Amino acid sequence: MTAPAIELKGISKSFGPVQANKDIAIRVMPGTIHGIIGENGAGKSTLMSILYGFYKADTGEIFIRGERTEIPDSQAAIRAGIGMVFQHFKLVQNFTVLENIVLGAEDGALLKGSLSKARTLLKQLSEEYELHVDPDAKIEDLGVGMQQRVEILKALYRRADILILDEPTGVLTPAEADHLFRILEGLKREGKTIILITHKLREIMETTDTVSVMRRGEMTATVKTAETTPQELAELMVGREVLLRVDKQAATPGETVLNVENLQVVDGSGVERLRGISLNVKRGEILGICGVAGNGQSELLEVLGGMRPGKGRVTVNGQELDLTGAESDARTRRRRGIAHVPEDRQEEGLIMDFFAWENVAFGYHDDARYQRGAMMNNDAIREDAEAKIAKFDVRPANCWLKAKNFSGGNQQKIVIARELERNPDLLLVGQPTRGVDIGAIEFIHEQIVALRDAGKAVLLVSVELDEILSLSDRIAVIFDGRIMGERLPSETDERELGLLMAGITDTDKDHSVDEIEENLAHATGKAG
Amino acid sequence: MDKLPKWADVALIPLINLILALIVSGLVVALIGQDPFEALAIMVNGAVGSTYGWGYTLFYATNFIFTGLAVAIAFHARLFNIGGEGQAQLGSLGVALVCLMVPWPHWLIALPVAILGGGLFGAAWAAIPAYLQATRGSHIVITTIMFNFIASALLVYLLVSALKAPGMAPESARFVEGSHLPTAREVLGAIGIDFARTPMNVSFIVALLACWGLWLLLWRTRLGYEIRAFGHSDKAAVYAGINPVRITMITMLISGALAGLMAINAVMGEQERLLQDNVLGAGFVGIAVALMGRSHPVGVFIAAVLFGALYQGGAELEFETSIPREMIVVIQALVILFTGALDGMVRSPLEKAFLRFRRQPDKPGVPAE
Amino acid sequence: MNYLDLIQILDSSIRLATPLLFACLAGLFSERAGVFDIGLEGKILISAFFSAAVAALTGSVWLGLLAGIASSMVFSMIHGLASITFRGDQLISGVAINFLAAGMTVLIAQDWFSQGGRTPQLSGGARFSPIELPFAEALSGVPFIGPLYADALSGHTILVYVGLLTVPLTWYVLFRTRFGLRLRAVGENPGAVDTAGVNVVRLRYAAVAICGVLCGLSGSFLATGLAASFTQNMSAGRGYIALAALIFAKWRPWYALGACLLFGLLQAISNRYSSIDLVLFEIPNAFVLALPYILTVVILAGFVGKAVPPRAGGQPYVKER
Amino acid sequence: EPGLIIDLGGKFDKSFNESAYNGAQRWVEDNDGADYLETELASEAQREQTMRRMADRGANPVVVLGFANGSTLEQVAPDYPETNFVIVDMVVDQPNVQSIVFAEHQGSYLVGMMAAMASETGTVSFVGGMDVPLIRKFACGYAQGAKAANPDVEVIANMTGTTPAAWNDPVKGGELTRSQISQGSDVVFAAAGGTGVGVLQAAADEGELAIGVDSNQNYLHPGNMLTSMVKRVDNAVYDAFTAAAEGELQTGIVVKDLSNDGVGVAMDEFNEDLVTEEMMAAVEEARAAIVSGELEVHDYTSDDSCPALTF
Ligand SMILES: Nc1ncnc2c1ncn2[C@@H]1O[C@H](COP(=O)(O)OP(=O)(O)OP(=O)(O)O)[C@@H](O)[C@H]1O
Ligand SMILES: Nc1ncnc2c1ncn2[C@@H]1O[C@H](COP(=O)(O)OP(=O)(O)OP(=O)(O)O)[C@@H](O)[C@H]1O
Ligand SMILES: [Mg+2]
Ligand SMILES: [Mg+2]
Repeated sequence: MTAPAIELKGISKSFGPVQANKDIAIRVMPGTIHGIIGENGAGKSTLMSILYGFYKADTGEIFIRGERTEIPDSQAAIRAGIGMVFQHFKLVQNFTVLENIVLGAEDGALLKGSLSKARTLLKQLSEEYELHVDPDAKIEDLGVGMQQRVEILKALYRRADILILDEPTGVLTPAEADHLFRILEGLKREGKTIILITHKLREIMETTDTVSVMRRGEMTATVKTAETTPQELAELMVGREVLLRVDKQAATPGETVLNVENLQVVDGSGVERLRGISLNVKRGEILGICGVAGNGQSELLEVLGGMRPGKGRVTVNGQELDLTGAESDARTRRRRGIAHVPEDRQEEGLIMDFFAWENVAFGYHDDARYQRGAMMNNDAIREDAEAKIAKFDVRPANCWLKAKNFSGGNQQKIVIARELERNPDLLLVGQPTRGVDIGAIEFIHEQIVALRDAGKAVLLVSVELDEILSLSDRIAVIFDGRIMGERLPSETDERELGLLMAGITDTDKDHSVDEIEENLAHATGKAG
Repeated sequence: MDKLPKWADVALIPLINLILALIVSGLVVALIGQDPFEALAIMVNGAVGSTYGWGYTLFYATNFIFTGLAVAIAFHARLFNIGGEGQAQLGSLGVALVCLMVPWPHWLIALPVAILGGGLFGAAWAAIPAYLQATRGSHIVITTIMFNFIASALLVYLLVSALKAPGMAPESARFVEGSHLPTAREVLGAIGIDFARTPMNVSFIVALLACWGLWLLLWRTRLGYEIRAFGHSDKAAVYAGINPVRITMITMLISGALAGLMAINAVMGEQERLLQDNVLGAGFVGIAVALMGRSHPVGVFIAAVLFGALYQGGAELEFETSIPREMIVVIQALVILFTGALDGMVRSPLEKAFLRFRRQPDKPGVPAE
Repeated sequence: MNYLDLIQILDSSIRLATPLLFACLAGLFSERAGVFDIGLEGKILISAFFSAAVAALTGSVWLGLLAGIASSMVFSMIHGLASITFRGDQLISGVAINFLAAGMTVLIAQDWFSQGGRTPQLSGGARFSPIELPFAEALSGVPFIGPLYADALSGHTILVYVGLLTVPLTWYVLFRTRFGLRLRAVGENPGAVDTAGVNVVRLRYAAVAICGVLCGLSGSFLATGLAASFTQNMSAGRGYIALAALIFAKWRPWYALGACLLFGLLQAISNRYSSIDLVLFEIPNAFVLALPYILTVVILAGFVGKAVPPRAGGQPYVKER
Repeated sequence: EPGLIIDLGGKFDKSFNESAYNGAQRWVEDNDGADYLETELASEAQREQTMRRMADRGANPVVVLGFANGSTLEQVAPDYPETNFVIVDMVVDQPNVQSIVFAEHQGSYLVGMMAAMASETGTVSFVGGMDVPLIRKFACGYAQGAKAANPDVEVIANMTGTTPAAWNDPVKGGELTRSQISQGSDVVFAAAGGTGVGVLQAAADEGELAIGVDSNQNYLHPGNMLTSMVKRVDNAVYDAFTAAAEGELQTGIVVKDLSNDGVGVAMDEFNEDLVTEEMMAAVEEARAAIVSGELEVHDYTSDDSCPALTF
């Protein structure tokens, strides 16, 4: 029997009080694709970073091709033939592709030789694996798909025969993802070993040979992909039976609450993020916006929430919003009945170093209820906070705990409680269940649907197609700052939405990946 | 869970840092062939051993409270105002103009106007760096450093031209009698307490009020809430409808004004005329004070008194021994180094120790849901 | 102002620009590697002191130079310890270093020499002597070019020429060598360098060490080339002007040379003329002296092109929160 | 127990403060066992604390150096009626203050003559410290003397700055000197406190002559030091200490000039090769004329103008 390409034994790792990995064991056979699946925060990235020498494990042993290997730093991992494409790319933005590839793998103290040698090798590699990139382009001018190729080339250039990819498809369209998987198949045929991290069941089922499941820092199971089902994996992931659909009544839309006409946004560095968006949301309706991350959906929420200026015409309940002037801030939006659950609760929705009660007033701190003369009425805020914490079942129910000391799901409950309890006319929600466990997901979904049923308008942004499909009453697909089309959830499927997400509107025809790639490259070229 | 209990964060760590700084200072004293314990005794005695010592200690402390609060409030908005020196210089110009322009009948009338003058001028000097930081992202540390130099050039220019009093020295005319602030000796003398002749004056009370006012502002008003929120996360601030430009400007204006207020103590209270170099590094001491005081007004007050004692004790040290006054600068540098820059050296082992200590009693490290 | 005056001013500018240039390039290495350094001033000062002190004690300026560099390196390592190893605030560490230098120099000077915080006057072998460039004598008769070469360019001490040569050297190291590539990368994205298998900490320490050497040269030139002894606080804000020049130069070596020469020129002019009489009004000397600072603020304000510092500058590299 | 407050620049400035320090040291030697209090000023704003501290400690008289103490002493002296103060270079009109002023213009006149006679280029120069009337007084006397010895001589004068920092900026002093030398000067007179060290150094580096000030600085660069315009601050301090010890300190204004050897020209083994018989004779003659009142050197501070030099 051949030795496993990788074997980990008893790996544990803590970050301060958080134990990210607990006594983990795993074996991966050479020439296979091994999937690792688990919820957000399960410890997948941590485990792989340990294998790549980025973090140091507290305890445990690593065996590479049967030999016990110390991996104190990434240098050692590279020497052992391991390459890793991180979830957040590790590229130097203002260097060229070539410079990024030779960085750390130069031969000789002078650059000239290394660069020309790399150029030839790069040409070979890119032809061999269909990984075309312009070696002289600056990273900051490339789209994410291209950047990912650079990362893969970086690993191949270092002659990695064990390749780790951490959530490589999070930023890709379904078609791009398919292209990536074909590349991985090719690499596998060459005899390389691949570890693929994801939390998407479909990808696991389609591409891997074996799969390990992680939950809360522990490895709960390793199975052959052919011998399992998505349902089983899902249960292993969350530790109990899961419900994959949301229960809800059909919508009964009323008059229009939000109307957006030709909305445009240019960001700080002059890039057009929204190129003229028009849409509307009615009372008693949830409009879902889906798209690959980075196509303008975040900016859409931010403009509507008053966090950045824009151009165009937006009305709420028939009254126009000020998009650029003195009134284009989040404070004014709240007064106009718009509540906003931001995409990033830790960076935006909460002040992590504030107490829970302080966070309950966040954004509404100028509310008359919270004032006492020129001072703030902290007692009133605390009273309100306690009520909300009780109603939304935030645990622990302690308003003197700092936000950072709550778990992700409970942090999200605090934000949801604050925003929903304002009884807004329009609710903007971004990624409501990112990093939240299934139990909390159900609760949060119920709350959103309840708000809709109370006759309010909801604009939902999510990168999870499942969430969009199950929660929305209407779906708009965004690509490169434009709305590609609207569909009813009952009349569409993932394939059609995926093509729209890649900017292809004639969804009836067949489309090759190259075509999609070209379309995307064209779009990013314009954006850059 | 916070990694450290609050008391360790606000008291234990600064204390360990301070002790480290003092140990190294003692080594320096020993290295130049003096007895560190004797030096310490002289300093302590000189600083707090008499009403004379206390007077000077609190006089210096008053300066440091103002500059320390200035740095502290900026820290709350995550702004590093290293321009206290220049803002205080401009404040001194404001105070001097107030005291020179009007024949004040009584200090009680002069003081509020001088506070306004010093505050406004100090704030004005912070305004441009603040504006550039807020709207153009120019690093406030660099711009405020530059403004320190520009302030000092401006003062030199004015003191050899428009404001120069007759005579050779580059200084302004004496302020009018009516702008003289009562000293501690005069105030306490009136109620029959004998206090040495020192420049400590009613500005000390103003400084205490400033501490209290700043505490109120930061933790009891909407503005303070917004400043703190902005300091923790500017993205979140925008989400909450807090205007970053506005908060940056307001915070820096308050910060500059506080630094400028130092002049009512130093210029109006002691020198009673405008000198070219009247801040004497207090703007920089403010950094050490704010760091040690963990940017809390009470902490700033305690740290300022400590530094006041250090300055007064250091002056005595120079009288009594051959240790030059620069010893104070060394101690100050070490305090900044240990409390500010080398904080992690103490903090991370301590965090680990607390973590281990907490893990032991069987319960898991993280609260269950 | 005639041509001869101009030559004299240029001569003086080059001399005055040299300490700025060393310090500016020092800052360039450090900041390109992502370690901000407002402690240039302190390192210049400590090196000025140890250069002068050791030169005075041994009579050898070369030993003085070594001592100056060594002392500046020690301070660099303190900065490295604080900002790289213990991940402290780089700005605060810089402030502390400036104070430490201001205090320690006088303290030690007083202990060693008892001359009120200065060193004895240096003479003979304890100072750098001027070097005549080849053909200076022969060319001095040539109109226009002659005086420029013979009087302004020739006749400086060796460190001036070392300083000028450091500029192309810096450029070459940064943009043509492996070390330079890694150094620039670590200032932009240390995570990329780390995962590429290069030790971030060691790289940053190397940059900080180079910064120490160059600051050492700056201080040494100040005390043994420009002046002939150490006096209290003799760096007189040069570290900050160098920082200003660095921003002015947008972290690029050739531009740094230009910026330092410009600021040297401003100093030379303000030395020479107590005020500048423009027919309509008079520019006070104080303004000329403050001009480098004012120009830097203007640059920072983005009126003359934007100065974008290295992206990871000022932040410690933290892997685990 | 007398007290001495050394001014900014420090007691080893090789010039003004050092002269005072030497006077105090001489007094200690001559009255063996006697002691005095001494402190050095660290900054402009601490004058008052230092002065008061000295008086509180019981020093009597308290000697302060330099005109910059004027306005502070004006405030402090009345608070300590039992203490006598002595101020050098400035007149403070208080009953318990002795004000010592020097006739610097007279001494400068003599070194000006020597400079003009030693010059081969016909250009001599002057580097002052802080631009104040006191220093212009030096420059003006110097120019008058130079013109007297050689009516065609050109005199270049520069000041280091306008603030007290100008007393302690050797680098700038050196740069100014180089610039003057490039303009043809071959004798440079420095009246600039600590800055002068840089002036003398630069002159020596360029191989030209220099003239020191206050203390005898001839020893600094033998062969390049033409002479020094000594201002006997040491004698002033010595006399004040002695008089006070005997309880005879006179308050009011004391003028130290050529007639009572308050100012003069330094001659020693370091400059004897540079000074010609002819120079000696001319200087001696002028000296006699000034003392006798036959020759009057214009004092810049008397009317803020100078007949021989424009600033
Ligand atoms: N550098 C770090 N410092 C401190 N805590 C960390 C760090 N990285 C991860 N953690 C914590 O460790 C736990 C596991 O994180 P990890 O990134 O490994 O999860 P993951 O399974 O990759 O999640 P995701 O699907 O969101 O990528 C989380 O609770 C996270 O907050
Ligand atoms: N980066 C961090 N720094 C400090 N503490 C953290 C960090 N991340 C997580 N924690 C702590 O770890 C605990 C678990 O957090 P985590 O987000 O992993 O919970 P979870 O099990 O995923 O719960 P949920 O399903 O609600 O998200 C929390 O109590 C939190 O205090
Ligand atoms: Mg991950
Ligand atoms: Mg979680």
